[in-house]
Amino acid sequence: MTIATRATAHRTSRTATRFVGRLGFVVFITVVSVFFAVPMIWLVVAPFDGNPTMSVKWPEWTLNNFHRILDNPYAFGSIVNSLMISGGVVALTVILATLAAYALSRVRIPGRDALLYGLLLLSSIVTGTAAMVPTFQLINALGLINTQLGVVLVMSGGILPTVVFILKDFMDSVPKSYEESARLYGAGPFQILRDVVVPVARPGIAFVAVWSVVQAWSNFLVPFILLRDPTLQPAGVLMYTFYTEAGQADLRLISAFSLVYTLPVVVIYFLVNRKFGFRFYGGIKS
Amino acid sequence: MVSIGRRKLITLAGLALVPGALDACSSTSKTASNTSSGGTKNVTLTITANAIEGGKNAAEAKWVADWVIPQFQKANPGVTVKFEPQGVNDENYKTKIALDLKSGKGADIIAIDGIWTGEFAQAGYIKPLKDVAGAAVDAWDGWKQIPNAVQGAVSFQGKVYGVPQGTDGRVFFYNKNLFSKAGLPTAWQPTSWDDVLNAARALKKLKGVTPIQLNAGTAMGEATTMQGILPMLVGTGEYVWADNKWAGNTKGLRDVMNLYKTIYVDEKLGDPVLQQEANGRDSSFQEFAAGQIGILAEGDYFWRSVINPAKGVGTAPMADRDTVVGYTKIPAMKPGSGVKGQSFVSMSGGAGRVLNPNTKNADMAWKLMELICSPEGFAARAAGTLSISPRDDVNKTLLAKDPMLTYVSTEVLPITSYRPGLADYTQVSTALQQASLDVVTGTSVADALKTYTGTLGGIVGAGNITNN
Amino acid sequence: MVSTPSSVGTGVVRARRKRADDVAGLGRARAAAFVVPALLMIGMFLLFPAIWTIYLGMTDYRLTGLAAAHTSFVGLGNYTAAVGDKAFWNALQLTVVFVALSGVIGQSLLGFSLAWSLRRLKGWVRTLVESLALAAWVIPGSVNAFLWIALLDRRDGTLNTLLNTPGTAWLISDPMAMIVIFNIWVGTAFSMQLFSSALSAVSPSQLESARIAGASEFRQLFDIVLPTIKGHILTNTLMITLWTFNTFTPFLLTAGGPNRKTEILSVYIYKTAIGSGQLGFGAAISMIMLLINLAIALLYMRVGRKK
Amino acid sequence: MSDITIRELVKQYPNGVRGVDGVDVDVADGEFFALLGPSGCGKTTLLRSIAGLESVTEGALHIGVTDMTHVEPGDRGVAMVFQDYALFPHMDVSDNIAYPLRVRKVPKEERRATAARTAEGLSLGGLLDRRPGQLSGGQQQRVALARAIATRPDVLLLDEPLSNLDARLRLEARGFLKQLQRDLGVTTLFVTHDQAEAMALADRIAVMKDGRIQQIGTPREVFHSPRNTFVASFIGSHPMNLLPGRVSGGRVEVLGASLPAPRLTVDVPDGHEVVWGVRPEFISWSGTATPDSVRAEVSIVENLGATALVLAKAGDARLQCVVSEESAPQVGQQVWFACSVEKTLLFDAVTTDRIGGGE
Repeated sequence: MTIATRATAHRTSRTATRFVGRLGFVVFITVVSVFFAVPMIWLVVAPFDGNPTMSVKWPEWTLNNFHRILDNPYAFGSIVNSLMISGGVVALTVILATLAAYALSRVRIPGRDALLYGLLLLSSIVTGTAAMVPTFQLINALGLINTQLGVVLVMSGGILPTVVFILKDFMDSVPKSYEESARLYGAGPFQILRDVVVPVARPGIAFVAVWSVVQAWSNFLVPFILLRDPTLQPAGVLMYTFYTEAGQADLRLISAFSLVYTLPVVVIYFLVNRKFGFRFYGGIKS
Repeated sequence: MVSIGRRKLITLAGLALVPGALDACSSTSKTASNTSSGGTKNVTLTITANAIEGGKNAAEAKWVADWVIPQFQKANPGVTVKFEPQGVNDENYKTKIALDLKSGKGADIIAIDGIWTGEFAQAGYIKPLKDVAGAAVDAWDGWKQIPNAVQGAVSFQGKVYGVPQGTDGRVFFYNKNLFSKAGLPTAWQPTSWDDVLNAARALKKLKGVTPIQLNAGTAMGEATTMQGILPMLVGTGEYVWADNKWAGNTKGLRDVMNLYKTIYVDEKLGDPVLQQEANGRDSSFQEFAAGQIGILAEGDYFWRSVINPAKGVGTAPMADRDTVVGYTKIPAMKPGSGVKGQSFVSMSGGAGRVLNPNTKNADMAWKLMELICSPEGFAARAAGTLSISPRDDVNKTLLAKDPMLTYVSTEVLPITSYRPGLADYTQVSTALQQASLDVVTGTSVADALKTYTGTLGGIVGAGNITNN
Repeated sequence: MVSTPSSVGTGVVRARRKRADDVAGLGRARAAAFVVPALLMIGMFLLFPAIWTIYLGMTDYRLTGLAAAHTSFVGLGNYTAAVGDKAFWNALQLTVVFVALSGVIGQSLLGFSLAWSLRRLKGWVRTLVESLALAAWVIPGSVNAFLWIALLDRRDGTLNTLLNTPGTAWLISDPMAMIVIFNIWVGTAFSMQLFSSALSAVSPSQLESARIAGASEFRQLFDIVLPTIKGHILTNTLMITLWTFNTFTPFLLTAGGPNRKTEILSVYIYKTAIGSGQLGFGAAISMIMLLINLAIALLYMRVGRKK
Repeated sequence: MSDITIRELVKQYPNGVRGVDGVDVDVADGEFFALLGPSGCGKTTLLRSIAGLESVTEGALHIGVTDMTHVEPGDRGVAMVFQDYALFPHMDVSDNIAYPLRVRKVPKEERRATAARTAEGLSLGGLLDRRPGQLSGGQQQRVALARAIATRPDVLLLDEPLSNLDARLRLEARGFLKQLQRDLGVTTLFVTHDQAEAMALADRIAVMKDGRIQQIGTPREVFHSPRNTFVASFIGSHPMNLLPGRVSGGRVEVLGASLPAPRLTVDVPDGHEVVWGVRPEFISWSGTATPDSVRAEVSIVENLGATALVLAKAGDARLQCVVSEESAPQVGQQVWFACSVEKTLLFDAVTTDRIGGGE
C-alpha cells in the first residue's frame, strides 16, 4: 500500500467514523427526547378531553374540565396558597442557606463537613413519614397549627441542609480573589456578600431556589397534617381530593388540575432559568 | 467537596443515637370541659368529615354547608358552626384526626369509619358518648330507630362511642345480558359456592368476558378483605375474630383460599393480573360497566355511586344499569354453613360520628349531632346521593325509590356481619390480603396460610390465634 | 552541577494556602452569626423532630390503639424485629437495586451523556432536550404518577399502542424495571445540570491537546474529563443516592406491588407508619435507612478520595 | 510618606507550616519593589500579609509611620491586582473600576467620572460597557490596574501581574507597567516567579525561598553579587554554572583543572570545599587550549537568535555558555572554555553562602 492510498483509506474511514458518530448522536438525542416527551403527552391532551381515560387518545375537545376546576371553591386558592408557601420556603431557605453556606465555605469550622452531611442524612428522616408525629406535636406546641407559617418552617427545616450543602459546593468554586479584592477596597462582609458573592453565585442560588420550589410545591404530607382550613391548603393537597368515596380518581378533574398545578412551577423554572441561568459564568479562572 | 473524617461521622451518628429524653414535650391537653351548658353566647362548633366540596364526597360537604350549618345556626342564635372539609384517602384522614385527637385538638364532631372505633377508644382519643355529653345522649329518641347491629358499628366493648351515619352490605352483582348469553337465568340466586362457580364456568365460554371478580391481593387493600375474604369466611361459619382469638390456619380460611385457587389458578375463572394492578379495583369497575365481567362481589356503593347513570355521579356510569345489572345475596359455602347457621351472608361497614372528648361545648355539640342525625337531616343528606341510613324510619321512606338499596336494607342487613374494631385489625387484614395474593399468584394454599399464620403471630402473639 | 530553581517540598505550603483561613475577613464571630440562623432553624425543625423520631424508634408507639395511650420503651426491640422481618429484607434488597439502577447508574449515566453530548450544542435542540428533561424534574410527583400510569396502562396505555403490545401489564410483568425507568425519567435533570456546569469548567486546551495527541473521545473522557470533575461526580452520586433512597413517588405508581415487588424502603416505612400506624417501628426502619445511607456515604468518600 | 517597614514577620499556618518565616523588608516611598522566588516560597503570602489578607502570626508591618500589622485590609490604603485579576464578572468595566468608590459611598456621578478618567488613562476608553468576559487578557489586566489605582492608594500590590498574558503581550505590558508606576509615583510591590520580569521592572528585588529572604538588592546586585547559590542559580535567563571544587593555593581546582580564584571575602584553608560559579554569558571558548581553561566536548548547541547556548560535557560535569551565534562551535567539537576571574564566584559548599568574587 502506498502512502497515498493509505492516507485516502484513512481519510475514508475517518469520514465513515465521523458519519457513524454523527448518526449515533442524532439517534441518541432523538431517543432521549422521545423518552422524555412521551409521558407528558397525556398532560397536554387529557385535560381537554371530555371523557379522559388512562390513555392517550385524540380528545373530544372541550374546556369543560377547566370550567369544573373553576367551579371548585378551593382550586384557585390552592394555587395561590402553593405560591405563598413555596415563596416562603424559598425566601427563608435561600436567605438562611446563602448566609450559612458562605460562612461555611469561607471559614473553617471544626467538624463542618461531618455536621453538614449528618444534617443531610437526618433530613431524610424528617421529610419522611416517620417523623410525622414529632413534627405535628412540635408545631402544635408552638401554636402554629393551621398556619402556613408552620408549614413553611417545617418544610424549610427539612430542605435547608440540602440547600446549604449544594450552595456550599457552589460557593467553594467561586474564586476567593473576588472577595479579597472587594475586601481590600474596604467592603464589609455583608457588602461583599451582596455585591460580589451573591451575584457571582447567582446561577447556583437560582438552582437551589428552583429546587426548593419543586420540593415545596409537591409536598403533600406536611401541609396536609398541619393545616385544617381548606382555604389554606396548597394545590399538592387539593390534588388528592379529586377522588370519589372509594378512592377512585376523577380523571376529568385530575387531568385538568394536573395541568393547572404543573404550569406555575414550570413557568417559574423557565423564568428563573432565563433570568439567572443555571450555571456558573465561564469565569476567568474557576 | 466534602471531605469528612470517617470518625467524625460515626461520632455524629452516635450522638444521634443517644435516646433523647425529649418526649416531655407531648402537650397534655386541658380536657376541661367547661360546659357552658345553657349559655349559648359566641359558641363555635366544628364538624369535620372526609368530604370536600368539588372533590371527594362532595355531596356530604355540600349538605353540611347548605343544610346542617344554616339549620343549626337558625335554631341556636349565637352559635357558629364551621366545617373543616378533608377529602383525602382514608389512611391519611385517619392519621390526621388521630393526630388532632392525640394533641387534644380537633373538631367537635368528627366523622369516622366505624372500624376505627376500637383503636381510637383504646388510645383514649374518643370516649363513650354518654361520658362526653351526659344524660342527653340517652334521652335522644333517635336510638329507637337505629338497630343494635348498626349501633355496633360504632361501639366498642359494649359502649356506644358515636352515632352511626350509615351502613352498607355486600352482594354479588351480575350482568344479566351476559347471563342470558351464557344460558343462565337472569333471576339468579345461588345457594352455594358451587352454584357461583358453575355460573362462572358457563360465563367462561363467552369471549372477552372475565367470569367472576372476587377481590384478591394487597393492591386492592381493604376491598379485598371486605368484598372477598371476609364474606366468604363468614360463609364457612367462621369469624376472623372470635372469643378473643384471630383466625389462623383454620378450616374456613383454607376453604376460602381454595376458592381463590379454584377461581384464579385452577380454572382461570378470574383475571389474576387485575388483582395486582395498583388501580385494579377501578379497572374492575370499568370492565364490569363495559360488560366484560360477569359476576362481581361488591358493596351497594357500587350500585348507587360507581355505575349510577345520574349525571356526574358515577365514574363508570351504566345508562342501562336498572335493566342490565342484577344483584343477589352472597351464599354461604353450603346452605346453612354460614355463621349462626345462615345460608346467606354479607359483611357491612358503617360510618359514624363521634363527639370529641376535648370539646368545650359538649351539650351544644350533642345538640348539633341530634340535628345531623334527625330524620330531616338524613333526608336532606339523601338529596345528594342516596344511601342506606342507620335509621329505620328514614330508610322506610327514602329507600323506597331505590329497589337495590331496599333489598340491601331489608334482605342483606339482617344477615350481615361486622369486622372487629381493634387496632390490630388493619395489619391482620393486610396479612389476609397477602395470603390471597399468594394463592392467586400460584403459591399453594398450605404455604400461603403458613406465611399468614407466621405474620399473624407477629402481630397479635402466637397465643391469640385459633388453628384447627 | 546545575541546581535548578525548582521547589521540591514546598508544595505543602501552596496546598495549604488554598484553605486560606478567612478570605472575606468574616472572622469566627461573624461567621457564626451567618451560620446560626440556619442552624437554629435546622435545630428546631429538623434536629429536634429527628431525635424525637429516633427515640420513637425505641418504643412500641402506635398512632392508635392501646400502644398509643400506653407507649412503652422497647429498646432495640424494633430493630431486632426488623432484622427478623422478611418484608424488611425484601424492601432493603429492592431499595439497593432501585438506587443502584435508577440513581447511581441510570440518572448519572444518562445525565452525564446528555451533558456531554449537548455541551457544544447551541440553539433549539439543546433548549428542547434540556427543557424536556427539566420539565420531568419539576412536574410534581403526584402528576408524574398519573402520566406514567397513563403511559403504562394495561388496557390502552400509550406504550402498548406505540409498541403494538396490547394487554401488556407493564407494571405487573416488569414492575421494578418500570419504576427504575420512571425514576430515571424524573431525576436525570439534576445530574444533567450538575455535569453540564462541571463540564464547562474543564479546560478546553487540555481537551485540545489530548485530541491532538490522537486520543479518542472515550480516552479524553477517562483521562481528562472524569478526573477533573471527580468532585462533581462524588456530589452527584451522594445526592442522588440519598434522594433515591427516600423517594416515595414509585408508590403512587405501583403502591409497592405487585406482591411487594416494588416495596422499597420508603414505601415499606409508609405502609408501616401510615398504613398500619406502627410509628415506633416505622421510625426504627427510618433510622436503619439513615445508617445505611451513612455507610454508603462513607464508602463513596473513601473511594472518591482514593481515585 | 508611604514607605513600608516589615520586621520579623512570621506567618504560621494552623498546621505549623511557616509560609513566611521571619522576614525583614524596607521599601522606600515610591519604590518599585519585586518579591521574587519559586512557587511556594512565601512571596505571595508576604504580599497578602501586607495587604492584610493574611493575619500575621508574629512581627510588625508599618506603612509610613502607621502600624498596620492588625489593621483591616480596607483601612490600609493598599490596593492590589490579583493574579487572576478578580474582576467581577457580573459588573461592566466601568462598575468594576468604580467599585472601590462605591464602597466608599462616592456619589454615582462622581464614580462614573473617575472610572471614565482612569479608564481613559489606561486606554480603556471604548470598553466601559463591556463585561470582563468580553475582554482580552491584556485589557482585563488594565481594568484590574485601573480599579486598583482609581482610589489613589498609598501602596500598590501586584500578584504575578503579567503571568496570565502571552509572551508578546507580556513585554508590552512590562513597559506599560513601569511607565505607569513612574507616573503615579506610588510605592509598588509585586510578586513574580520570573526573574527577567523582576530584573526588568524593579528598582530592588527581594529573592525568597522557603519563607525567608535570601537577598535584597538592586537587579545589578543580585545578578552580579548573589549572596548564595540559590540566588545565583535563580537569577539570570540562563542558570549559572555551579560546579564543585576546592580551594588550593589561591586557586580553585575544578573540573580537573586549576583555575584562578576570585578575591575571597572570607579566609578559608586550603582544601576547603567550595562551589565555583560563573554565568554562561561570561564564558568564552576556543578551539585550542589556552591558559586557565577547561576542556569539554560540545553536546548541544541551541540557536537563540543573536546568540547561541552551548551545552558541553567536561567529564561528568556539564557546562553552559552563551556565545555569539556566528561564532558557535560544532556539536561534538573539543573546546576549551575560559572566563575572566572577576566574573567568577565562589560559594561555601556547606553553607552555600558566597565567599569570594562579586562586586
